Amino acid sequence: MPRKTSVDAMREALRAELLRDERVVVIGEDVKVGVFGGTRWLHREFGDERVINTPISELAVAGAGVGAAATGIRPVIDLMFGTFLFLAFDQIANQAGAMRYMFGGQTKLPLVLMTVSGAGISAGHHHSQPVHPMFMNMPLIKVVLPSTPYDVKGLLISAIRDDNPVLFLSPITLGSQRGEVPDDPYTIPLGEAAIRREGGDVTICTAGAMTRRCLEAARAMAREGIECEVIDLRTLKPWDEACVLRSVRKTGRFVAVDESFPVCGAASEWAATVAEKAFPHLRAPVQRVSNLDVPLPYSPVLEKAAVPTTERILEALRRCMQTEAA
Amino acid sequence: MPRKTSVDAMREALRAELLRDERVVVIGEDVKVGVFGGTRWLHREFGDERVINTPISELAVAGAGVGAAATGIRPVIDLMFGTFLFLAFDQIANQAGAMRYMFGGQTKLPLVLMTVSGAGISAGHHHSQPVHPMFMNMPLIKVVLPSTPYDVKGLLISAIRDDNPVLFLSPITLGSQRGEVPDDPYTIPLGEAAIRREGGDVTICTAGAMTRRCLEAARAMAREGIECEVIDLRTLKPWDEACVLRSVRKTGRFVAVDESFPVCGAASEWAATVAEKAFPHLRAPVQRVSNLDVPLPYSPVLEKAAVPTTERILEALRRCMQTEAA
Amino acid sequence: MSDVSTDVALDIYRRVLNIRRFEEEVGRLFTEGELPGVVHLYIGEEAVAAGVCAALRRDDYVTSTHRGHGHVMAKGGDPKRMMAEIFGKETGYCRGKGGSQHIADFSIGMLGACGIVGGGIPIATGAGLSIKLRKTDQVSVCFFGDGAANEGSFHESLNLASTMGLPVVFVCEHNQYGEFTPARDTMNIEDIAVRADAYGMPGHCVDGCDALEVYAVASQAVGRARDGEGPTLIEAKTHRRGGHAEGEEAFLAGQKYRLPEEERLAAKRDPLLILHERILLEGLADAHALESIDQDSSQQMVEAVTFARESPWPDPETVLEDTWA
Amino acid sequence: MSDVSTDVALDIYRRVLNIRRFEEEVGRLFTEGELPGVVHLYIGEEAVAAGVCAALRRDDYVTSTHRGHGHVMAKGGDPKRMMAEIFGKETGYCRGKGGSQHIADFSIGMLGACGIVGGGIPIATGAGLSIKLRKTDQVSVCFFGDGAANEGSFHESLNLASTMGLPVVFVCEHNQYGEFTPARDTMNIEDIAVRADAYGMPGHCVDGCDALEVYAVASQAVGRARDGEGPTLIEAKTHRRGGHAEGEEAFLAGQKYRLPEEERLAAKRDPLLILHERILLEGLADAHALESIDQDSSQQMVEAVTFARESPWPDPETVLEDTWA
Ligand SMILES: Cc1ncc(C[n+]2csc(CCOP(=O)(O)OP(=O)(O)O)c2C)c(N)n1
Ligand SMILES: Cc1ncc(C[n+]2csc(CCOP(=O)(O)OP(=O)(O)O)c2C)c(N)n1
Ligand SMILES: [Mg+2]
Ligand SMILES: [Mg+2]
Repeated sequence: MPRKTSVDAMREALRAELLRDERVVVIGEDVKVGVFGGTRWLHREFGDERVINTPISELAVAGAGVGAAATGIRPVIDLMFGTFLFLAFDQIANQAGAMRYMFGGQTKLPLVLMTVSGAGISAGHHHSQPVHPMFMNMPLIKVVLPSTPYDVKGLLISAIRDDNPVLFLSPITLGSQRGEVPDDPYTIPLGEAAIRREGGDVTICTAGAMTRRCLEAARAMAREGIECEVIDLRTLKPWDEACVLRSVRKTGRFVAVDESFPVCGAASEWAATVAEKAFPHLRAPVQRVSNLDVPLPYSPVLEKAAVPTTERILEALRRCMQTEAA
Repeated sequence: MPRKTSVDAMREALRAELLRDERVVVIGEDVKVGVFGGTRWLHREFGDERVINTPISELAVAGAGVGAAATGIRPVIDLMFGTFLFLAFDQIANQAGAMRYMFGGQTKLPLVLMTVSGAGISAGHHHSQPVHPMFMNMPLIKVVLPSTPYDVKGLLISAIRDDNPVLFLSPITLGSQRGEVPDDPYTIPLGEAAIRREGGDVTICTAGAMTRRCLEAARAMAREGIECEVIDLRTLKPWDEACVLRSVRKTGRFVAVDESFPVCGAASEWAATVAEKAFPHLRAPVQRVSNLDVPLPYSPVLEKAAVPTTERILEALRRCMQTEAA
Repeated sequence: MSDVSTDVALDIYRRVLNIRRFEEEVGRLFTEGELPGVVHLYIGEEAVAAGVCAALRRDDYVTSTHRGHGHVMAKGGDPKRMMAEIFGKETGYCRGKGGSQHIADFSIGMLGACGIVGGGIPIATGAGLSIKLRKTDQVSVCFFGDGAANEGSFHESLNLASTMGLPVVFVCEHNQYGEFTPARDTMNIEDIAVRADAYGMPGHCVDGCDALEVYAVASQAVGRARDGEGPTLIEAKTHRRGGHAEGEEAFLAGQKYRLPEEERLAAKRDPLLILHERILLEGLADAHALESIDQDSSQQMVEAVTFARESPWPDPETVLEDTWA
Repeated sequence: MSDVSTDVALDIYRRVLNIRRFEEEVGRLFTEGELPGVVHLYIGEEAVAAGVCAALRRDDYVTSTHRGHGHVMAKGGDPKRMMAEIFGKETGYCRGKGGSQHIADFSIGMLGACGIVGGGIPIATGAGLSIKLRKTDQVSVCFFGDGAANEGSFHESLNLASTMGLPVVFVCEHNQYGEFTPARDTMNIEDIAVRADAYGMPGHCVDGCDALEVYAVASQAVGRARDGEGPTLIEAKTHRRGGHAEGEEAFLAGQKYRLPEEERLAAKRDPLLILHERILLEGLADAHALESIDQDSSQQMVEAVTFARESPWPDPETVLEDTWA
């Protein structure tokens, strides 16, 4: 299979859907140039009416997406960085997520909001915050966070074909990573996890950029004779609870690793669910590894320390292996 | 002690701090009339420069609060309903919470943002959403959710005297409830829970309007011979983990009850923490009771079903009592 | 003299009356404690919704506000289903999930009332974008208040609509107040229409108490939009006859926030009286015709109340319906 | 002829040069791969920050943007600490926590650069409110771009400042672009200054490449603010000499987004050349004086680089410092 970057995968997904369905349009600040590349030069093929540059007006752009989605268009909106979603927060939480329900099912809302997500390029707090837990907390919005170029393509196509609002987050460090990506369009169902490594001793649940780091940690543990099962959720909401619980029933141990702030973060959600629903199988306390509870610092030394490191993941795994239930 | 409403308690707290510190100002839409009463008529005593009506411009008002707080003022900003914070989200997450850290400690940010919170008056989704988990997820913002008039006064005074951004949420159904409130100013430390009922069989962790409902459930359980310990956190961030863990070590059972959306909600945070840090003491799976994962419906029958009911709390308690660890 | 036909005049009159009679019922029911939640009445502003919507087709879109009953009614909504929604009943427009501040009727292009001030403005803009992309000749109309004109969403949306040349008509209902605060305290300008200049779009002030005036200005703006000439901002000066929300006396505790002369002026500028008078004066119809419209309308509203009252509550289980599409 | 004194002219010249020489170093260091993150240079726009800040006192406030080095420099910031911050070093203004887009120096009233477009506008407004409440005669200045003028924060803040009569000067640096999109595609107006009318405040266009012109207009607006006469909007027409961000060629892949004639015009309207010429022409100083300022400035910047380069990285443990106050 051809090896492509994640950005290529995204562009292929967008191109495929722009070709397939004339209701699909790509909207955002500088989508023609495509700062992260996913939308780059698509307007040359599809024209200015299908690939639309906007003013810097996140609230109106997201809200226009809501209005367009409610009236027959399938907008894919690129808002660049995760934190810029904060400017559009009202239209996402109060309108996009709520509209169908609030109006008693009168409409569908096929809307995709895309941004990059997370830290890793010394961009400073305003360009590095993880935002997914806040959106996972909103009713009726799907949240996707892929970890490979292959998944970017398959999940983005699914997101565009979905009739619900979907937040599609790409790890900022994923862009230039290469992987196998078929030329033809394909879909990956939203809500289906991928087991990236099988193992019987401890379950690691993660997603996005942390997947790679967890696999590193798993390899290190394997050298000590401990086999980790690494689950990459891919979709954060709805999430593949069944896959995770199945694994924990097998391993009896659970570590949640997520690049988001710790309080009410994704790792807390996963850990709480396991503790609630797989308790009889747990042989050790669940463990969480998240960002430190501070804004994202700029300096590479500090930035590295603020997000989950392989060392912190290893420590959690070791804590988990040491403890036996009382 | 005089019995006062929660709204009276809030007004007393504001009045006390306006008197005590001339840097304190109250700002917001219609704070003079005071839609919920907490700020009502304070401008008659303190004038238009200390109690300031604003245009309907949440982002600029919150941001002006940030700018004023960074330059010697201690603004208390009333944004009315929790969801209106979504319009100010950027200034809260990107600026208020981050400024001190991002600038290497160069400034303090003594800013209070107040709104009502939660459902219960058939106000529909835009006026009923619980918002605290999203703010708990933000680094370096304190979040307060009182459950009694006494606590409203003591916690609000503490919030105003605190040098950090504090989100002060009042349960919408608390306003007209009466309780004992001393006339003189007093403080309740932010981050200190209150044990509302002692019991040795199961720990219930909750806050805000749910406290009352948990006490109801606890009374019902007592009739069946089961003693619940009901912990009212009062401050959601930083929260009194020690108090909760102490209780769970005693009871071995844990139920988290919170009026917020379930995924990445407060109940998940509490349950995950207990499962992580008190695991050896747990004799049954942790249980969570949260809102259903849907927007807040308007019709009283539906609204009632969307938030934690006493029945759902009782079911969780019973599940918790039945199961023995495997 | 206006140049509308009798048909149009009576059509507008019917819309004004439908709103008035509907809102009177709602006000009464609220006072009598029969409604959950809170309601914001449109009485005094009927000429705006009626005049604008009379210039629209059924397949045109409108977005609305917290004060939305009038827009639904004027766009041709069903008083029964709206009343049932306000009661919180299963037969309501939104199956009881929306309530007064969240009524929508997609079948007539009514994309929703909105509890968030300014929240509907981007949505109307998006409907305009959708029209442009789908290449139809529909028009999208956005109703919002003077208070909403200070929200960021106003600014961003009008600029977006203007640069994209979208078929949107922005209708600012300038009733002088946002809740209890007069507009003079929240903006340093007299006419909100001047803000159109900031976006390079035409802006018009119109007497929002005169439905025929509103209709004339709206028809022009709607025509422009339909012809692909882009958006217009219309500012309709009007008056809220009642309070911001029903029941506000409870916490106002006798305190007045409006000057008596303002209230007198509002009473004099009643859009129903003005229209009634103009129709007679211009000989567009006689008193009898108007009276029979009133009887019709009143009758409909009584039926709507009965329908709502007798409708069943939603089954609590439906709380989990209408989720994922 | 301008009516500034030699002292003022040289002061402004020094500010312009400090920015230019600082940014040249930053550009070079970035290209050589010595800097983490991304940098947005202020070259070509120096006249705006220099002209405005020369009209300010040390205790006046400014807020800034993602393109903030020039504002720090012009307000009298320390090139050493700014350079160290851009390097991500412990000795930087923010102990390495902020970086290029988050530099602040509260000791000179510099309340922060900002990675969020438009994010500084409400903050400057709040500083203005603070001044009014504390009853000092300080002034708050807000720098932002043409792109930022389409954000809701712009609208809400200018309206707020105007209705409250706050001592704020809003300075829009109209460099014709937001990233790679020309302003003509994102607004339907020529002059952003007209937006002042929407808020009932004075608005002025000024040649943002001529530091003395900027100084004149800014002095007037600052004077108004200081005298309690409220806010002003100044639009300074200027040009970005380089790209939006350093290193953008990598993804532009040879694609030009600016017209060649625009680039030629920008080169001709170099604020350093213009100021140099005017000072000589008006006899405010001789070439020798200007040259010695340049030597001084260049020397300082070289020292700043050395300082930054030799400074220690932050101890990773400091990641948990500067949290709760
Ligand atoms: C974002 C937001 N802020 C504040 C409110 C509270 N609120 C409800 S109606 C209203 C006044 C709106 O004034 P205007 O836009 O003039 O509409 P009117 O009520 O006069 O029709 C306010 C402040 C709200 N619902 N939403
Ligand atoms: C809220 C937000 N949206 C988008 C961006 C991405 N972005 C960074 S700079 C920029 C262009 C800003 O243009 P302008 O305000 O004119 O400033 P200039 O770069 O021209 O100085 C954009 C869109 C951002 N940083 N913040
Ligand atoms: Mg109004
Ligand atoms: Mg620009």
